[in-house]
Amino acid sequence: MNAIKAYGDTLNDGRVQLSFTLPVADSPKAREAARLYVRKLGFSDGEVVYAAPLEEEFTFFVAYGKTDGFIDYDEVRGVEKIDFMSFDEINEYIGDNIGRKIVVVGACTGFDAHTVGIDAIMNMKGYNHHFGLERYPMIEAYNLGAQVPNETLLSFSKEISADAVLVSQIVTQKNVHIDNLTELVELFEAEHVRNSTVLCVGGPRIDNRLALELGFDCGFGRGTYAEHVATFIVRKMVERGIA
Amino acid sequence: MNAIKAYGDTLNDGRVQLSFTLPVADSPKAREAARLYVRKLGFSDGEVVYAAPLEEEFTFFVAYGKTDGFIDYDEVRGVEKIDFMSFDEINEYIGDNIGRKIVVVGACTGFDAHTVGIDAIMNMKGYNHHFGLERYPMIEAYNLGAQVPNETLLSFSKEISADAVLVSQIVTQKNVHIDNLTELVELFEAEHVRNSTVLCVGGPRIDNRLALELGFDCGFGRGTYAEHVATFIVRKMVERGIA
Amino acid sequence: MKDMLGLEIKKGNKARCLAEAIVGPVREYISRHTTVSVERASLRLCGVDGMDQEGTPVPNIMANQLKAKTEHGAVRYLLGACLKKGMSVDEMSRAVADGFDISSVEIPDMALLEEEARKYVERMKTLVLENRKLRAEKILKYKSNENSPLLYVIVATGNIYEDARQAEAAVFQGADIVAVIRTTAQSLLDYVPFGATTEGFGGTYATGENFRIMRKTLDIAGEKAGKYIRLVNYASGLCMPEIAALGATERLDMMLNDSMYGVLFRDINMYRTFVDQHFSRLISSYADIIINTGEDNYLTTADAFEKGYTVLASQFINERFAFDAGMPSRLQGLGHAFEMDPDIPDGFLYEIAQAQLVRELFPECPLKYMPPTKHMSGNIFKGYVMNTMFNLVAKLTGQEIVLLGMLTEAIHTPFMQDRYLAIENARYILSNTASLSDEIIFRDGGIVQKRASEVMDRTLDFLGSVAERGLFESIEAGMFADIKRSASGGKGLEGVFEKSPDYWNPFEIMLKEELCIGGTK
Amino acid sequence: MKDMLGLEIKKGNKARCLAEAIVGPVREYISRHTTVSVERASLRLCGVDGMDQEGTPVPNIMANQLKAKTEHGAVRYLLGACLKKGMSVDEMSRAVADGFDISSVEIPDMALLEEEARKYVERMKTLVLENRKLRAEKILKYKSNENSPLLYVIVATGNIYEDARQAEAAVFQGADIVAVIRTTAQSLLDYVPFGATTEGFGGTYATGENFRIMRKTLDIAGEKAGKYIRLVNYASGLCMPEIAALGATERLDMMLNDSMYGVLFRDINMYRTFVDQHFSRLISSYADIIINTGEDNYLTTADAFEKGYTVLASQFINERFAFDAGMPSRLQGLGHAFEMDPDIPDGFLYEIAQAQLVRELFPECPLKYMPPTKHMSGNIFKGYVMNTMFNLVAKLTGQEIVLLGMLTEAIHTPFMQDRYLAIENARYILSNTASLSDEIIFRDGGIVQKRASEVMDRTLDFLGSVAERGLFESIEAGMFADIKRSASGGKGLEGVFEKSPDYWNPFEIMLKEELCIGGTK
Ligand code: B12
Ligand code: B12
Ligand SMILES: Cc1ncc(COP(=O)(O)O)c(C=O)c1O
Ligand SMILES: Cc1ncc(COP(=O)(O)O)c(C=O)c1O
Repeated sequence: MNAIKAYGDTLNDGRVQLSFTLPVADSPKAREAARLYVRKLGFSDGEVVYAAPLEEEFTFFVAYGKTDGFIDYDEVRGVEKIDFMSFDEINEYIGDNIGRKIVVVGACTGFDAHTVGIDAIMNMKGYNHHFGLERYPMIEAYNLGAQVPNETLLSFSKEISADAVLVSQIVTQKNVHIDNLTELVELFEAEHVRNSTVLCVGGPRIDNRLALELGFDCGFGRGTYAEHVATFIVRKMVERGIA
Repeated sequence: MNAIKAYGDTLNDGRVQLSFTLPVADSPKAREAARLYVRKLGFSDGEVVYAAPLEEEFTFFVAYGKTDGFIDYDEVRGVEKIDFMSFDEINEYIGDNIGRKIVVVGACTGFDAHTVGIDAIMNMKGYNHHFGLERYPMIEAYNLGAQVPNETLLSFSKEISADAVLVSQIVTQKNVHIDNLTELVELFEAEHVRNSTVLCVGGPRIDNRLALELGFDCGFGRGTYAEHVATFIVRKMVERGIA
Repeated sequence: MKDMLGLEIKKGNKARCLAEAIVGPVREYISRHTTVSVERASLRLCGVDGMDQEGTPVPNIMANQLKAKTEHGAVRYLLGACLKKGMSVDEMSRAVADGFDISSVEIPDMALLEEEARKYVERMKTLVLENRKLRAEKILKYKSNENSPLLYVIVATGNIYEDARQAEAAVFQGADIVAVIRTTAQSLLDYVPFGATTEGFGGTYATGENFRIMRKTLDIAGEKAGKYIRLVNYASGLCMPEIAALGATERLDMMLNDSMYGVLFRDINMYRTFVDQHFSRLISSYADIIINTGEDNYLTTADAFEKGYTVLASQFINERFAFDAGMPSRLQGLGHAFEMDPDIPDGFLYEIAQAQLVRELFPECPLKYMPPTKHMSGNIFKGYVMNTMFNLVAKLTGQEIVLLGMLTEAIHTPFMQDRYLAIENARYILSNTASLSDEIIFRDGGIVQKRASEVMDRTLDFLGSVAERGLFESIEAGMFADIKRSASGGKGLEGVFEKSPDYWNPFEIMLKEELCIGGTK
Repeated sequence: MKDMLGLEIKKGNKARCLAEAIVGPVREYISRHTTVSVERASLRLCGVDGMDQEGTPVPNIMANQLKAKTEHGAVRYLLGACLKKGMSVDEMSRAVADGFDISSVEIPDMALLEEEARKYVERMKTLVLENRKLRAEKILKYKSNENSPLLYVIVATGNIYEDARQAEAAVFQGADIVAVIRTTAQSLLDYVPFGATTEGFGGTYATGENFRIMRKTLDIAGEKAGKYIRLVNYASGLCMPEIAALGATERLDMMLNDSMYGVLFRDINMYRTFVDQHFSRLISSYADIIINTGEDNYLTTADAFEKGYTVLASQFINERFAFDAGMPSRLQGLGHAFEMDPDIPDGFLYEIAQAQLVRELFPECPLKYMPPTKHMSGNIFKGYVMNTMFNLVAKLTGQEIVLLGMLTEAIHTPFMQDRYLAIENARYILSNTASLSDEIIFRDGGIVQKRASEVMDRTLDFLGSVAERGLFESIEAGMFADIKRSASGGKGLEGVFEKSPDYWNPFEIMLKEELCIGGTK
């Protein structure tokens, strides 16, 4: 058991900063309501330190809460630390364990036009001085760019016999990405290529947990570099015997 | 029943911004822990949008939570809206209902040296263009200043037969104000002057609820002006028949 | 305009000559072509509206009926049908929604058509002139309550009613301008949806009804606040001219509108875009609507330090296209952005250099300055500070229209409180540094001046190469934003028509007359 | 130092002449007096330490034993007792803690005393010189890793171990200087508590052991970060000289220390304060410790716009008192603050004017610039922006020591994350505007220059009136900070002693010699 709590200036003081808006006019009553709301959220103590009207019927609050809640850090699961391979190691690993160039397709799907993320992973020049997949001698990489319909991605993947398919999703408002990603997995399954393809998804609001839930093999969030996803792909291919 | 919830951009979306520090090293595991912690705090959904190491064993997080919790606004109590009298009305009210000048003593007590707040209430020039009590023709006001021991305040009050005693408390760390205020009330009670004196306390971390809890007649927070406390004092005096 | 950079005026003139050399050949192409969207816009200006049972907007049904006949001008068929059937445009709209085909009617005499057209053209003129008048009066009346620069915020909930509520709050908080961001990918729809909408992703559909709802909200909120609140939408994408038409009639005040944005960033065909942007600008010019060009977009993919000159180059091209549509400088809200990596030492000076450069080169334009977006992260606090520095540069360099950065830029479209914080931040800076720009002088030959002159020189080089190659060819070669677009590729080319010799569009004629533009008639 | 304000040097000279006229008579008083705290400090410099069973520190027990004999100098009795008893100072400290009375001993010959004193004076010199050397070497070695200006943060949990943890984190985050804020009202204690402490309100007790704990923490954290981290505490209040002594031996690097703060803001007797501040500054001068004067305090009660000149006046007085204690400008961290009401239009320009004025008048002083505090509210976001503007003025006007504002200033002493955000804010601004001050020039006769010259003129007027009236009388009349203090009122007057003709203090003698100061011996 390794119970952890928020830390303000003393171990386990449980201090958390909050800000929120309530749909009521600013007044002493509203401030008291905000204080009760903070308690309702589960804080044992809450101090409303600022209130400002955003409109006649909305008020903004800044509050500091104190909570007794804790979590057991030893019980936090699902985030094993992977030791990533380097550019050279990956190419060597492919040569040694797969024995041929692997084929990877990437796309930003649906109506999403945010290509910077997938480009960061795919393009020659890469991102933050980490080369993209196109630069890997043992990877044949195709970047389909933005707003790619799931059907197009599927048919292209089949055409070139992709080993791995990388999907980027940036726009997440009203969970539009969930619908879109779910559809993609269903399509791949319907065409019986799901198991012969390593399916990955990435984006700033994506994490591994969500990806697994949606039926992907792995999910990648902010701060991902090409070697991260490449490490995952090649290991997964070997594990699945896709080679 | 008037259930209210936090508002992000859609009524009842329950979105709240949080920031906090956990005593663990920054890592994917720490981020997952932060997400779980947000859930533990009672949010049905929580997204950790930023993490930064504060030190080898501390990590700072910014998160947005979504909560189903609500409070019933109709049930928020203890904050009746008082209609405050103006400078002229107060003086007239004293003349009409008490028939003599009333005597008010103010002080910043204990080791607290923050006089700006009590000065704002007491001094001639007042605060934000609201005159202080010294300027009221029907009020005899004494400002004892900073770091006044409770005993001194009591004996001075008795000496001049104060009708009202105003205490300011700014420093609240480790609840030092609670001890100090409790002691004051006990002293006044021990000397049997509690009932013949209107006892008020003020300060940025003070509110009416806390004041009542500690045995004061009223508490005043940020943004108080002299007329607020004066209105309260004169009405209370009449109510108690101190006149 | 204070000359802070010691820029030789002649460099600006040189850039303008190059822009003319670049735009000239395109102008020639534009004058010979029309598009489905230009025609649908013209139908709308006649009063066509509504949709059929499948939800297809009537202007689209009509355009679909015409197909190749579009080359003669759609208004000819609409008014022809009206005359033949003895119906008003309103009635005809309904008839078409119910299945009537305007292409099936024999066209009456040109004189009759012109007679009939006069009615609708006059109606449109009256409407637009009233809008102009009302706007001008209100702005004059409330001038002193406006912020300087004007504070521009966005709403983007996807639900027009929720947007309206957010907008009201924004006005209460001190905003001067409210833009309703469009839903993801509306730019690729070749129609304008009909009616009020409550679903959208990262934005709200642009529709006539949504425009009306928001216009009314802002008028009421503005009166309360003692201000005229400007409403903004997008005359951009495949329906650029139609939205311009809706904007003119529904009294929008600003429109995102760029001569090349659709080509580069939405893969819309370049011929289509050039023709569309021209007609949309004719309308906006006449309606006294400020356009906001999209140069900020270059910097969302390219590095602001490296590619500062592409912004400037695009501004000269946008200016030239705007002048071609009779648009005075005071309606040209040329865009630029504060997108320098915050880790660059002296980044603040480079931002000043670029902003001041644009300011001095386009002294009469109501420049629209965009906040940091690319380098915003989930660290809302850091982001809030970056927005502060942005506000400071905006004030210091005398920008007119400042789109406020949101501290949650990297996370979600703005919460109500995010907008409040943004406005509070900006107002503090505007007041706290009110006279700063009058107070300081940049050192001769200093970092700011040097940077400005470097960017200027690179712009001239770049415009020179484009002029040499031709604009179409330059885009094909990927000279803009590193994006290659083939002349025959992209969306919407099928909607471009060479005008037949008897092409007739009474709105185009009227607009060109009113705006004193020569050219083919 | 760039001359941005066009200030005539002679105004600064005039102010210095007035400061001399003000301080002269006080100097005379100081030279004739000592205090219990000066004597306790001297005992500590000899090595006296520890406490008795009631917790009374040994230096206090000794001073209490001496009472009126203090006028001869306490060290005389200490060393006399040591010699008589054949004990070392350490042993004597323990003996006194157990009840031995040093005043009971007959004093040996002066020659013997001087002989004995030499040992302890040499020991102290060695210790202090080693501290100076170590500090100087480390600073030199790590110079390039320091921020410019130096970033100064506070810790104030009340618990020295928690403080140490916070300090470590602050260093990791990029701080250069860590100050341990003292608990509420320690300034009014007429003793320095003993040992490590874990309770305090709004701050942590200053004790020798706490100094050692923090010094060690910062040395280790500094080595990790590749920096020499400066440690700050308060040589202020009734124990000013004693804490200065502890600072010198425990290698503190800066001390809050003001010639009038205690009088005005803590109601400490003025005679006591003037004598104490002199001795404390002798020690700090010799130990190469930078003092931080407290002019920011004027602005926590008075309005910064109205009373900007009081800051400047106090700086000239502090400077004079510092020179009197042999303190070079490079150790005079004169204080000032960014406390203008954020609602004042052009407040930023006025802040620049004041900061630049101080900068130009005291070109060699490591100025200490304090962030906004008074106008900070529970709106942490607004506060964060105000801190940004503060950081910007600090960089622009070349301040050396910048105390970072906390976004939670109006709420609580800093959380660990508050400090991180403060440092991040500052580092962004320092880098982003690195060359700004070289880049801009203030307009001649502009707002900044005018404001600076107004403040300067009012300062001269004010110093003139004080010089005329005399410093004691001026304070009695409430001329400083609107606070009236009678010369015989306030705390601690009973601890002031006129030196008897045979007064002897080997540390004072040594310090004055080393610092080349004349005066009574
Ligand atoms: C640049 C940008 C744009 C540009 C995009 C240009 C382009 N060609 O990509 C333009 C201007 C076109 C644009 C438009 C829009 N945008 Co935008 N945009 C941004 C912005 C400012 C930066 C995004 C970015 O480039 N990040 C940098 C890259 C490198 O980071 P990344 O995408 O996270 O990628 C990394 C990881 O996530 C990961 N990764 C990403 N994908 C993948 C895939 C795989 C397989 C792997 C392994 C890893 C991986 O690796 C990358 C490198 O580490 C963000 C705000 C912000 N600061 O984040 C808004 C933002 C993403 N946009 C937003 C919106 C709403 C829009 C619009 C819908 C607005 C509108 N209504 O018009 C439009 C619609 C466009 C469309 N059809 O999708 C919202 C999304 C809100 C949400 N959560 O849903 C944001 C957050 C802004 C906001 N607050 O409103 N945008
Ligand atoms: C100015 C100031 C000082 C000045 C005080 C000068 C003076 N003569 O008052 C000086 C520099 C001396 C000072 C010292 C310290 N301060 Co101080 N100080 C502040 C500061 C910056 C502003 C306070 C202020 O003047 N507010 C303006 C007045 C008008 O507002 P107000 O007090 O809230 O009063 C209003 C209402 O509350 C109400 N009110 C107040 N009292 C009363 C009484 C009655 C009867 C009524 C009806 C109404 C009423 O009416 C007033 C007008 O509307 C605050 C931070 C901040 N921005 O708030 C820190 C702050 C209050 N200080 C703090 C601390 C810790 C200290 C020190 C302990 C630090 C130290 N260890 O040395 C010392 C100790 C002093 C002591 N012995 O008490 C902390 C308190 C933390 C906490 N919650 O416990 C704060 C919050 C700063 C911080 N974040 O650390 N401080
Ligand atoms: C000119 C212009 N049009 C349109 C848009 C909006 O994008 P979309 O094409 O998704 O409507 C922008 C975005 O900033 C723009 O600058
Ligand atoms: C010179 C000086 N001494 C001391 C203090 C601290 O106050 P206290 O007297 O409570 O120790 C300050 C506060 O800023 C100060 O400037």
